[in-house]
Amino acid sequence: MENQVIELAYALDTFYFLVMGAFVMWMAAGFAMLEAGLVRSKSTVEILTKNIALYSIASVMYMLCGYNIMYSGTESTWMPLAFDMLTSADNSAADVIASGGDTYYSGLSDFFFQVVFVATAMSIVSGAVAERMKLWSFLLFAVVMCGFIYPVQGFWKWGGGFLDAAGFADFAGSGVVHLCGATAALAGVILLGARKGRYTASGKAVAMPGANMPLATLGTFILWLGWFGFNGGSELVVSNVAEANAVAMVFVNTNAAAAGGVIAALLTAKILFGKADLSMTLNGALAGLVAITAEPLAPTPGLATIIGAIGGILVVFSIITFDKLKLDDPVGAMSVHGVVGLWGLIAVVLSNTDASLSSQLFGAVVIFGWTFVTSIIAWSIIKMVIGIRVSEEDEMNGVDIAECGMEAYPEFVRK
Amino acid sequence: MENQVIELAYALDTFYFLVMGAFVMWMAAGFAMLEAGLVRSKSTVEILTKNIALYSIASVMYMLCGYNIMYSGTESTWMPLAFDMLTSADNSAADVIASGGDTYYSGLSDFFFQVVFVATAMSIVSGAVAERMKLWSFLLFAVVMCGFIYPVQGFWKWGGGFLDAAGFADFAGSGVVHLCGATAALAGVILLGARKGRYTASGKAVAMPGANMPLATLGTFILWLGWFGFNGGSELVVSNVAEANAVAMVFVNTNAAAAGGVIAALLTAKILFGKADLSMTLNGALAGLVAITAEPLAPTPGLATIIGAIGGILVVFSIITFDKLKLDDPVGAMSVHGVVGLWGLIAVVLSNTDASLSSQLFGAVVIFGWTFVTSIIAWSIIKMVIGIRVSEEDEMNGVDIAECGMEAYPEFVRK
Amino acid sequence: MENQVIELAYALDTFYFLVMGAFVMWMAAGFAMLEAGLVRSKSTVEILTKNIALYSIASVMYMLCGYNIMYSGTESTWMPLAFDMLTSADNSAADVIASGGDTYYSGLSDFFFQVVFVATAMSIVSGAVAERMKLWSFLLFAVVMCGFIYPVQGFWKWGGGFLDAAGFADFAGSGVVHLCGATAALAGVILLGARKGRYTASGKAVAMPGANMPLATLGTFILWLGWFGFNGGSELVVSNVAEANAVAMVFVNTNAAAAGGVIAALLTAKILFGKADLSMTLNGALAGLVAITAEPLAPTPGLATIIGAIGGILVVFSIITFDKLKLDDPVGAMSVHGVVGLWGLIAVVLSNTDASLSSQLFGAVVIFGWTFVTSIIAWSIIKMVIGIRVSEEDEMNGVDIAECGMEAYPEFVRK
Amino acid sequence: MKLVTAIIKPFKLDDVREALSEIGVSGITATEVKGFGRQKGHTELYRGAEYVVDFLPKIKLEIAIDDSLVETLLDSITKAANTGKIGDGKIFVSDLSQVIRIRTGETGATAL
Amino acid sequence: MKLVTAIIKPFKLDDVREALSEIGVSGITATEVKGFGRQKGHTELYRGAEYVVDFLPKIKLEIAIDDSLVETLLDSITKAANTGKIGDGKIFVSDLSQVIRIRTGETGATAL
Amino acid sequence: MKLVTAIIKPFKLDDVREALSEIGVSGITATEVKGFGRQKGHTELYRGAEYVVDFLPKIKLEIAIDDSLVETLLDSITKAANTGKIGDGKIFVSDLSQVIRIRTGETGATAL
Ligand SMILES: Nc1ncnc2c1ncn2[C@@H]1O[C@H](COP(=O)(O)OP(=O)(O)O)[C@@H](O)[C@H]1O
Ligand SMILES: Nc1ncnc2c1ncn2[C@@H]1O[C@H](COP(=O)(O)OP(=O)(O)O)[C@@H](O)[C@H]1O
Ligand SMILES: Nc1ncnc2c1ncn2[C@@H]1O[C@H](COP(=O)(O)OP(=O)(O)O)[C@@H](O)[C@H]1O
Repeated sequence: MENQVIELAYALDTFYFLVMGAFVMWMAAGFAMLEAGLVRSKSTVEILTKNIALYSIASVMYMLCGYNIMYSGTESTWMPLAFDMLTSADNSAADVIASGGDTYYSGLSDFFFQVVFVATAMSIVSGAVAERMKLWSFLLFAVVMCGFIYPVQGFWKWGGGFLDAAGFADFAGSGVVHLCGATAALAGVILLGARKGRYTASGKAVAMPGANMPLATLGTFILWLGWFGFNGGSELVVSNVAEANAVAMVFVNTNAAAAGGVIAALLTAKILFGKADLSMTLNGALAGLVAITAEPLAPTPGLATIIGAIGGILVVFSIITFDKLKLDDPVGAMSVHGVVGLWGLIAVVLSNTDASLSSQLFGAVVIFGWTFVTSIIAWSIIKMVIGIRVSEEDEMNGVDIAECGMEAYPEFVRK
Repeated sequence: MENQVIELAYALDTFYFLVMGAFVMWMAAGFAMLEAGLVRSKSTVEILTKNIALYSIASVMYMLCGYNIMYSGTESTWMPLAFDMLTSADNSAADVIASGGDTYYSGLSDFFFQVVFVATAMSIVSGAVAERMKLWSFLLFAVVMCGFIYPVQGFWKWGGGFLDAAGFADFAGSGVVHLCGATAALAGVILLGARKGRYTASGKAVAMPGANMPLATLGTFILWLGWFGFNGGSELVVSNVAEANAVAMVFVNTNAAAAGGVIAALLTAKILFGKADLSMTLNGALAGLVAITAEPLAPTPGLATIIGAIGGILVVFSIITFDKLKLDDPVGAMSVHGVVGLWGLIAVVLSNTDASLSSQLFGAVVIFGWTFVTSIIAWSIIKMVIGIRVSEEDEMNGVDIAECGMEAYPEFVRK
Repeated sequence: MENQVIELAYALDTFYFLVMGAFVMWMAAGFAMLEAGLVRSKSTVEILTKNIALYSIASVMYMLCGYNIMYSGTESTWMPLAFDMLTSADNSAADVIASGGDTYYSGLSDFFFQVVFVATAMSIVSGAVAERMKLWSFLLFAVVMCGFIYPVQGFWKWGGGFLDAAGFADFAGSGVVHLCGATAALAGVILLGARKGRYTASGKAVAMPGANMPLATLGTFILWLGWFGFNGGSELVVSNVAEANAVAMVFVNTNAAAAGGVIAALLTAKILFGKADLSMTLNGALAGLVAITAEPLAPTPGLATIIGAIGGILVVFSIITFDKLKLDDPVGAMSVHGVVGLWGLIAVVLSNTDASLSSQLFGAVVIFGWTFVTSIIAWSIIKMVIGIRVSEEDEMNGVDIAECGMEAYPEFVRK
Repeated sequence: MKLVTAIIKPFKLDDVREALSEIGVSGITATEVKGFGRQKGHTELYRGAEYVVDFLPKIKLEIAIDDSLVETLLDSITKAANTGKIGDGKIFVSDLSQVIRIRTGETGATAL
Repeated sequence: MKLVTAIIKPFKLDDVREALSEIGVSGITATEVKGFGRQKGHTELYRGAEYVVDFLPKIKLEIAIDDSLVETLLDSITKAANTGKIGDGKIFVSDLSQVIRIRTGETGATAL
Repeated sequence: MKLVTAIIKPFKLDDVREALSEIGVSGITATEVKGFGRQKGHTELYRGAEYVVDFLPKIKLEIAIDDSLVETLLDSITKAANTGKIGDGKIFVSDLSQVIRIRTGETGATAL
């Protein structure tokens, strides 16, 4: 009887993990739609191809080595050694029962949940370098990012490495996932340069409106839904009253922060530009979500709303600032995931009394430093060997024709 | 041991609630896509903005006061008093165990489930007033609707108020959510008037075809999926055989009613217009879903199909009738949610022997009366203070440029 | 206490079944978007109408007779007799407890899960015959397919019929669902002929690019997500350690196979055509998913990736081959679901030691033979009575105007 | 015969078409065009960056017509398309040396 | 030199282009246009409401050509674009006083 | 007055517009067109099947201008639109017998 209860709890936690993981997988579609909506139509097929391919590469690379790097639990806290995931069996019922419930979910369900996270980090990159980066160079970087760069810093925090030991708090990954992805993107954008015509000779930013705003909105809603899995699943367990309450709290706060981000970004854009800028509002939703990701459990829903709202304000100013710096980011990924990711890490101290500002900043610096340096190296090598930027003519005609030989909307006349 | 089982049941019910709530949240995307598909392209960005903003406003207002109004459980059955949700803690494990399982889910999970419902009600309004209502006036109304109008009538039924006491039966909200939303929409449409050019001088309706039918279809499918959460979650508990069977029955009947609505609307449109009108068929699906929402548990799947099918027939005639009355509703929201919502309330008596026609009609009248009067007042005040309708020129050029300074499909040439 | 645990397990399994079923229902949206993206814009409304209508017909027909044919469990293993699903009650708590947990989910949840499967099979057909088949003829075929052709062969395997007895292994339906759907499509395509202008007089295939690649990509992601329900739910039970592990394994393998399919198809297309063909890549994802569907539990994730990758390679060559045979399939459904479905059945023997190549081929031949013969008969009768192909003029102007009197994108200028 | 080409504001299309019907014009060919003129475009903001819209949407109408009717036609268009605001558009008139109706092969004025 | 402007039914584009290739026409400029003429539009229903489609899709072809080839060209178009049904379209011919090839600066007939 | 019609490569539009502004041209009407000429289209592959793109995207500019300015205008367009590669396009010049400004009713050169 008691054993049955333990098994049942294990089953519930595993099922919860899988459902939450499926929600996170759905975020891949969200990024694909968001980015497809925010680029120009001549770069749409290529960004779709990048998105579905990067998700696939993430799945394979994380299986081949990423997961083992990140969760090997070895002696060294700096660099993991084991590469055994594919052979090791899942928990047996006997082991689970013997653990008295301490082993509470399937190892494979954990793998599933983790694999969709690395895909999220990589999805962040694709948007920032859109419309001008070579497809195959990007996919090559995805191999390195998903197989090495991301898992190593992931290990430092979630694998029980030195960041975790240093008291760095990052519940679902404002830092480990979002800041990391944004940093890799930043490195790419610096080496890549802006889209042709994006800034005038005198330095003014020239708008390049996204071709399909309904798609971008759909992508945002998908991400919002997926984020319930992203944050909600990161509680890792649901099978008792306290944990169930915690998961519920995470759901409520995740929703509240996104709502706060929407409202704040909408108002900020209205005040700054005099118009209700939908693309900023969408970024505001995502900013709210990123902001709460580092600590969606401890704040009250009211505080969560405020944390999200600050994210929503920040993202608008950040996007303008990156433009001033001529760092061209078609979808605002560096602002949403990087700048607001940092804000999320800092905001942890508002509600989580175990976290300190210094350890949060330390974590942010480590993640940024590691990811930036390794990414710059990786991008540079790729650049030297096969180049990272398409030719000017290909860019002008659109990467879709050049790289994919296909148009996104072949029948529609375009301006 | 026994305690563990109670905790586990609590966890399962809470998790079920959260997953169902996430499905309902997804309906926000469904409304956004449906409406974005059914308006003209020049009003698309604005309707998207309204949809994501109204969802956010609903989330915040319901947290600030709506939930407390609706579920305060105070002495008065007419108007609630307490405003304590943000401070009150969730159920402790001790309390849950002490209750012997009578407290069976997290209070926060309930909040989450409820918050997405109010957003649904508000989403209904946005479609009906699309293409001509000012963005900010609409959002102001959303504040009133989500913070006050909806919760009060919600309290009368689901909060244990006088409608509940009067034997009014409304399982998941054909009345409380759908009729309420449609009534608020009707009040708005009356004050707002039809889109310019929608009716000729001689009173004929002029078609204004939706710009993107795949989006509208996607929205319908999203809503269909979300409705499993909407109705399925409204059983509130799943953790024993009887309840699990009940939830399964609700899923089956919800699906059956939607299917019935599709087939009936498709055939009705074919007979009336000689063509397979997709937009009517989509409305038929939604009509089937709305029709079954008041009682998705008691009917057999066969009866559910018929209830949905009648909804599907009704919706076609209703849309034509509203056009005769020159009540312009670009997406058919008043027909789908209002007329068919009423049908849903009546259809309860076909299978639920506890319900009487008189109490159902009483409930419908109360919800309609309350919502209509308060909405007319709210819309009127907004109209007097800042106006509710965009200028003729803005309407002609499209509200997208005027209100959001953005086009939905900036690159595509339009007719 | 013990009873409560049994009830709880029943509730968890039922809930799991319902959630997985909802994911599968979502695949209907996936097919609709995929097909709407891959046809020309002038045939988009009609394919959307077909998709939502076929899902509804599947729901109704399976309720009326399909489920009973498939799962009647009668004496005869060739043809079922009972037609009692609508009247029979669900499992009572007493029965469940008496069974000691052997009755572990709601009968209605099973019905729900099954009903979405038949819709999937039918969805496969719509894509292959798109752009030229009459709407109402197609829907008539849907009645026959969902009410008779599919359930009979489903009964042979999953209802405990002779294919099951013969050792034919098909976990989630590479054969029963995908090969069956593709075979019905093949029969239709043969009788229907290619789209006008699809092949030149000299036999060369002329490309007819899909009108909306983001939609096609969205559809693929939806299907990918839905497939976690399709395969994950086919384990049928999750409520103990071994089963929870199994479901987790199925999720991981399903994801791995799809990823393998994407990468393989992308590379294959690149090598063959010199471009990163997105439409082939999307077909690659689906091919990976179909390939693993017959056995998503037994392989290691590495093997699953390879099985999916082989599917991804196969699908590219298959599409080219069907074109050589002038069998026109606008979305590649016969390749994805038919050819790769067969590969999936064969691939079972790579990891499932209970399966033999001969029994797998036997099953494939039986499913193909039954479905092809009955489908040819059904299509032929429909062809004789009301015709299956629209007039040349209607095809040229697009079936949307002819059949639905509506354009998918009425405002956008087309080339 | 003359070819009269009018550039008008898009929302005036219906008015102009009706005015032309009234004076018996039986054929019009319309094209979506973009016009650059005295009516200056505007600078939009998108995500805080500028977005200059130089070319404004216009409709070009082409009407082949018998010489005798040209004046009436010009009058009619000028009136129907006029809003008095900048950007109302232009009318150009040029000569046609021949007109053929494809369906019948008729030529000249009877082909109109 | 002449400018020959033909309004044809969209699905006739390929036929006409082939016919023109045969007689050696080496340049064509095509535009999507909407035509209003004797071929009446139709009234569609959308959600039970009327929807008048006045302007039908047509293709406008413009071909600059040497005077000597005009007759052949007109013949060729008339034949290739003819379906015999109302709405087949029109051909307009007007004079060109100059033609320049941008790439080379050539002018006159050699620029064609 | 003359009507100058230029077919140019789409990405040259901005350059040409700026060049025309410099020489004081105050009005342009632009149309999306598809051109068939010496610059051959290409054969694309889609799902392994061929896909011939015959007609290439071009922009057609129409400028009504006073006779005295035609030469400057032609020069300016020819320079600004030139890439030296095949497909740069053509310029056609024809006579306009009348020009009207709809807003004011002005005619002739003052209407330009
Ligand atoms: N010289 C010209 N050549 C060709 N088109 C012109 C010319 N001048 C004006 N147009 C067209 O007429 C439209 C209106 O002209 P504009 O100068 O803005 O205002 P108005 O007609 O009131 O003088 C322009 O957008 C352009 O399409
Ligand atoms: N007078 C005209 N001026 C300009 N275009 C015309 C004229 N008459 C006809 N057209 C064009 O030719 C097309 C076909 O003309 P229509 O009168 O419908 O049939 P038909 O060519 O058989 O006489 C019209 O849709 C329109 O685009
Ligand atoms: N005779 C012609 N009549 C009309 N348009 C032409 C003619 N010749 C060329 N064009 C237009 O000019 C464009 C460029 O012509 P093309 O022959 O390809 O190159 P080039 O201008 O370098 O000679 C074509 O795409 C077409 O739009």
